[in-house]
Amino acid sequence: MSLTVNLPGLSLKNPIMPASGCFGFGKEYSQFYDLNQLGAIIVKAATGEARYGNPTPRVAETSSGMLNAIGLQNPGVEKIITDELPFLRQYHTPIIANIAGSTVEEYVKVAKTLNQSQDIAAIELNISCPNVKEGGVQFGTDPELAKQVTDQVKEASDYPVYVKLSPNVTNITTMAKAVVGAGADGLSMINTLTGMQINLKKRAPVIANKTGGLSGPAIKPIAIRMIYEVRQALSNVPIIGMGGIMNAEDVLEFLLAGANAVAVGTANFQNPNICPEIIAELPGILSRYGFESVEEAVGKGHIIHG
Amino acid sequence: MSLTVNLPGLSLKNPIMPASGCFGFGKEYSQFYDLNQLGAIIVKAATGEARYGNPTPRVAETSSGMLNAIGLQNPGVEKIITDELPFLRQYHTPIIANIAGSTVEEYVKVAKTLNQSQDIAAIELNISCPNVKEGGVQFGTDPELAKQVTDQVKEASDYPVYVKLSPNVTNITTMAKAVVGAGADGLSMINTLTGMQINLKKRAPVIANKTGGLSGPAIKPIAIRMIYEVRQALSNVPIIGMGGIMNAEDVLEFLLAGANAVAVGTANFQNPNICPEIIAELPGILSRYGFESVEEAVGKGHIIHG
Amino acid sequence: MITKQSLEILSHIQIAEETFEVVLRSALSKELKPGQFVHIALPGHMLRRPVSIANVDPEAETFTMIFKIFGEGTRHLSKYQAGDKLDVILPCGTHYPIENLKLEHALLVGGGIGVPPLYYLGKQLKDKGVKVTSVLGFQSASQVFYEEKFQQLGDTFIATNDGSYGQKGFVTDIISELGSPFDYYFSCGPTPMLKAVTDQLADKKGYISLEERMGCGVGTCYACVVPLKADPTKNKKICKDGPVFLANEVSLA
Amino acid sequence: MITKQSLEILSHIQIAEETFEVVLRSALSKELKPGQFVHIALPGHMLRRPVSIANVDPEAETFTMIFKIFGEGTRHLSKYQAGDKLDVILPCGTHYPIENLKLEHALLVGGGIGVPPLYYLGKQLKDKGVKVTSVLGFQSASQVFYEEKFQQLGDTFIATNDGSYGQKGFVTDIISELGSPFDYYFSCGPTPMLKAVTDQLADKKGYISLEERMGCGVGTCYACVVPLKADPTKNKKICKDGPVFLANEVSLA
Ligand SMILES: Cc1cc2nc3c(=O)[nH]c(=O)nc-3n(C[C@H](O)[C@H](O)[C@H](O)COP(=O)(O)OP(=O)(O)OC[C@H]3O[C@@H](n4cnc5c(N)ncnc54)[C@H](O)[C@@H]3O)c2cc1C
Ligand SMILES: Cc1cc2nc3c(=O)[nH]c(=O)nc-3n(C[C@H](O)[C@H](O)[C@H](O)COP(=O)(O)OP(=O)(O)OC[C@H]3O[C@@H](n4cnc5c(N)ncnc54)[C@H](O)[C@@H]3O)c2cc1C
Ligand SMILES: Cc1cc2nc3c(=O)[nH]c(=O)nc-3n(C[C@H](O)[C@H](O)[C@H](O)COP(=O)(O)O)c2cc1C
Ligand SMILES: Cc1cc2nc3c(=O)[nH]c(=O)nc-3n(C[C@H](O)[C@H](O)[C@H](O)COP(=O)(O)O)c2cc1C
Ligand code: FES
Ligand code: FES
Repeated sequence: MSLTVNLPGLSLKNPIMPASGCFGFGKEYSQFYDLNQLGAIIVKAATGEARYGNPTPRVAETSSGMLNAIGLQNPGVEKIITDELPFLRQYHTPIIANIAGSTVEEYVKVAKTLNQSQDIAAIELNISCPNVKEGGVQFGTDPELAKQVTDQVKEASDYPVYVKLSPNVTNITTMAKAVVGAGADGLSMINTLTGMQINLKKRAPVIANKTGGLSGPAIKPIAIRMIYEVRQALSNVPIIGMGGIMNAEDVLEFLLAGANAVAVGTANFQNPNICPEIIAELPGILSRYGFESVEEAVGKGHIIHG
Repeated sequence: MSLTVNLPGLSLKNPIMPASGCFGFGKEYSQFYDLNQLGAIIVKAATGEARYGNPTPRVAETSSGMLNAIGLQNPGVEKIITDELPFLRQYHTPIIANIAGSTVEEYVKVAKTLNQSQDIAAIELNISCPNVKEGGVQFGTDPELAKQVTDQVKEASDYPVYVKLSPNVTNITTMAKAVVGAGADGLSMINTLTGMQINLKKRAPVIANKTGGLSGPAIKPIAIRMIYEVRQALSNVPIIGMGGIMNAEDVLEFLLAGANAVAVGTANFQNPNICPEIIAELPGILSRYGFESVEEAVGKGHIIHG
Repeated sequence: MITKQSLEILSHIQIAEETFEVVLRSALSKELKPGQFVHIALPGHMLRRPVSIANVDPEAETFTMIFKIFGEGTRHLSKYQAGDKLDVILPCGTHYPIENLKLEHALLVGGGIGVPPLYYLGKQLKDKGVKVTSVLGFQSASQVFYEEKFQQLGDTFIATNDGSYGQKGFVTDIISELGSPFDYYFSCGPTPMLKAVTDQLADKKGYISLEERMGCGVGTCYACVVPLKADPTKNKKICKDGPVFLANEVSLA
Repeated sequence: MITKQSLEILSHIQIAEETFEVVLRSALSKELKPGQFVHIALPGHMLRRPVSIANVDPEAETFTMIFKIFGEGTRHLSKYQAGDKLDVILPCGTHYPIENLKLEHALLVGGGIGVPPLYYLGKQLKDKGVKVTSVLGFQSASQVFYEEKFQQLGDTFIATNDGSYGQKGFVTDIISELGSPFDYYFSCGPTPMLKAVTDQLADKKGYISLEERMGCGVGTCYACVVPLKADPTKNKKICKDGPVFLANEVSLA
């Protein structure tokens, strides 16, 4: 049983990695287990300067999911390089840096700054951020903006770039094609769906930011559908799949839909040991369903006509 | 405690109605309780001619939700008028006819045919259908198409028209404004989100149609967010809210977000008595949270600045 | 009268590999007919699970169902114990219309979890004085259940796929050997088996009982349809127009 | 060492209106410090619930927590019984750093479900020979708990909002009357109370313990922040840098 996966810049011992924003910079969960077990680690978003983030409450619980509006709190890309990433050097696990920004220039700056670091293996380009110059339109919902930021970041970066798609769009394959056309080395999907919860006592949204991103098993069918659609449209693009993964069966479902590797987000909060537990379960699940390797399962949920 | 709600064409004794497609034409659930208890009844979609619908399996279970791809099975609008609606005459409960089609012409035909019936009080225009003429683009995801079909159906119909919005769009307020601009008397939101589940043993989508519509509590945060956004943009448009309602607290959450009345869909399958149970609970919940009527609660979850 | 009830579990025992027999108390029991099913809610699951009625004790006002662990829902159901309550919609669907049939000898053909409804049917047939022959198929010896109970109704033949019990092979193998001294057959089991049986017995009158993924279980959602043989552009709802159909009424995929 | 454990509930009793005391066994108990909390998973709930450590019995290797029914999660938790297992992350967060403090007389100020962590703190202070005075606020008589236990630590004053028990009014009313013979205060309770107390005791040294909606509970998700008073463009994580903070370190909304 082989769990290894090879993707641009990423030579993974297994397809399981914690998702950005759900694992900090690794220190806390390293108290629970040896991070060497992980396929890779996607760290929290980096922006050009330090960001405070949104007011609290920042999270809410929903049926089979949660809402979050952390608001990209981070110490800024420089501090991440100097204060956070070095801790992860002790592990033989590739690190993927998640980058965010309010303007194309900010994205480019973050990408360029990250070239100075030897501690990362790839970049995950988070385009679910509002573009302040374009009046708050999200980079991730406009194919033109998405193309532009991908193109510029590709130019700025020495690392492979995985573009993280927003599911809050009418047509996910249009977005996927736009960023792949602009040079993305791979895709990461999906980010959270915009949602809201209202506190009945307070008569106001629970989350101070009003809306938040919905994650967790509630959104898994949407993630599977979008990955399936993109895999149909782009048969070769590397895809890191995510959205509601809770166990090894879920991982296999993502592989069958067309993901090459997966990220686990919200589940870490419920069970800090979830990633190593899934990694341990995975070989048994793969062989129960007749697969001899992870790579064999990728895209096998697509009906071959004829 | 007043539960009454007055909307175009609809004088409701309470704001609770079963959602289209989740209540057939009323006969089956009339075995469980007296349908006079309901605020209104939205019956299953009608198309121009009888439709077989999709192959089976047509449903799947997900975390806090379900997927369905029934495919608009119905006996056609004529038969609905002659064979289905007369049964509901015995109740003093307004009937809302849900209409669907593959072309603008089909929608118009259905709307015109329904003018012959005295058994309905309003039309719910389901625009989450692919337009065969426009190469399968959904009416509900293109503001221009949505406008066009709304405009034509308004012209054809003697009944108030509630346009049922699809949540599978980048910008829900654009869609809402388009159809209200075209004369919609109200909105109904949200329809299901497109999702997929893959059967690990069969290595293929569970649903024969591959994708299905995700409904149930999983999507409630998305419904609440969309209703809130549309209510912010259009302060007076009547909104029938739906998406994951399971109890009277959920109803209040929809009212606070800006819905004037609500529909209950998937929950009927879990509990056939859910609608009367919610209606019985509602006065207690409203007064627990300090409201003296349903109408007082509408839109009260919006923070009033200053 | 179809209704939703909270029913007490009187007994819940394992009777074969991953196979459980559950006895529930309901005043409606005496109205339940063979072939009908109940629709069971499970906490944490959005949809109910349909399970056939396997037996009824009208005096005790109890009925029995038998289920096999298939996925998450049935696994959950396997953890229930006597004394627990179960939220059930009953009775659902049509029944084997034996009250209207003239028959002397009935063949029951069941496969796996299609066996249970045939037991209650067989009991009623025997009570009416009908001779009953049963052919039951299972995957392997560990899965066989209710053999003695069927033997009390009449001749009973068991086939297992792997030959670990009874005859190796399929129910159709046994049926070939039996010849056809019966006037009606009644069959329930996986669709491939039903297809094989209805093909084999095409010249016989028979009733079959179908399965499909369900939503409502009462006829409102159109989830559970099966095309008509006479006109495949039309379909029937398995939950309401079925699960029992005339053998040649519907088209098996 | 923070870890996730499945802990047995040794006792689970109601001690006031909608208020429960739960004793759990864990070998880690002896390492738990006053002010720390545990993060509890509940089946069917996506997020864990943080609950403070209210007492520890190091020899028995048990600890106590006290919670009030607030919403769905705590209602669920109220249904647990002795013998059940609970999935818990522990120990979480910082503690009242009394090992480093020179003090003779401590004032404990607790409100509602902020009272529990102060009990374990008070016990440790008393063991160190510190004089302990407690001022505890509750909504009404039916909600009061642990009064006698606090009395065993030192003078204890109770305020209730509706005057149904102790003094009518707020903890701050009692504090005004007490004067300020103490060197440190330690406070835990709803934010408006903490704000009032820290304002009232602005010239005193003190520690407060905060609450916020949490995701991870261990410092990875940035859900639970509170702005620094010195620089409100920076913040601290309540789950990791707190829940205990120096009274003037953070900005209370
Ligand atoms: C009329 C009828 C009578 C039945 N009688 C029995 C019986 O007496 N004993 C028994 O063991 N089983 C019976 N079944 C099958 C039983 O309903 C399924 O095994 C069960 O629903 C599987 O649920 P799960 O959660 O374990 O599986 P999962 O695969 O986790 O279920 C996922 C979803 O698929 C549905 N599903 C999966 N398989 C089936 C199936 N074969 N038929 C219908 N829905 C399915 C589930 O209900 C659920 O909605 C009957 C089915 C029908 C339609
Ligand atoms: C460090 C810390 C220690 C605590 N100690 C105790 C204690 O000893 N005893 C006690 O009764 N309560 C304590 N609380 C509060 C307790 O966590 C909440 O009452 C509980 O989370 C409410 O959950 P629920 O499901 O009942 O409410 P719901 O409103 O249904 O919960 C919805 C979500 O909001 C969160 N939430 C709601 N209120 C709070 C709150 N006040 N603080 C944090 N999260 C909240 C929940 O955790 C959940 O994620 C503590 C909170 C914190 C942060
Ligand atoms: C608390 C929280 C913070 C997140 N922060 C980020 C982030 O900084 N950058 C990013 O690209 N995605 C972020 N995400 C999205 C996740 O990486 C992931 O795409 C999403 O949560 C879906 O996966 P899940 O259902 O497994 O959580 C965050 C998610 C959560 C729940
Ligand atoms: C089985 C099923 C069939 C449906 N059929 C229709 C339909 O015919 N027309 C329509 O407008 N909406 C249809 N819907 C959507 C519902 O009316 C409703 O908008 C949606 O399910 C969200 O509400 P819920 O979460 O309460 O189910 C259907 C939903 C389900 C689950
Ligand atoms: S399950 Fe709903 S119609 Fe049969
Ligand atoms: S709860 Fe995640 S950082 Fe505090």
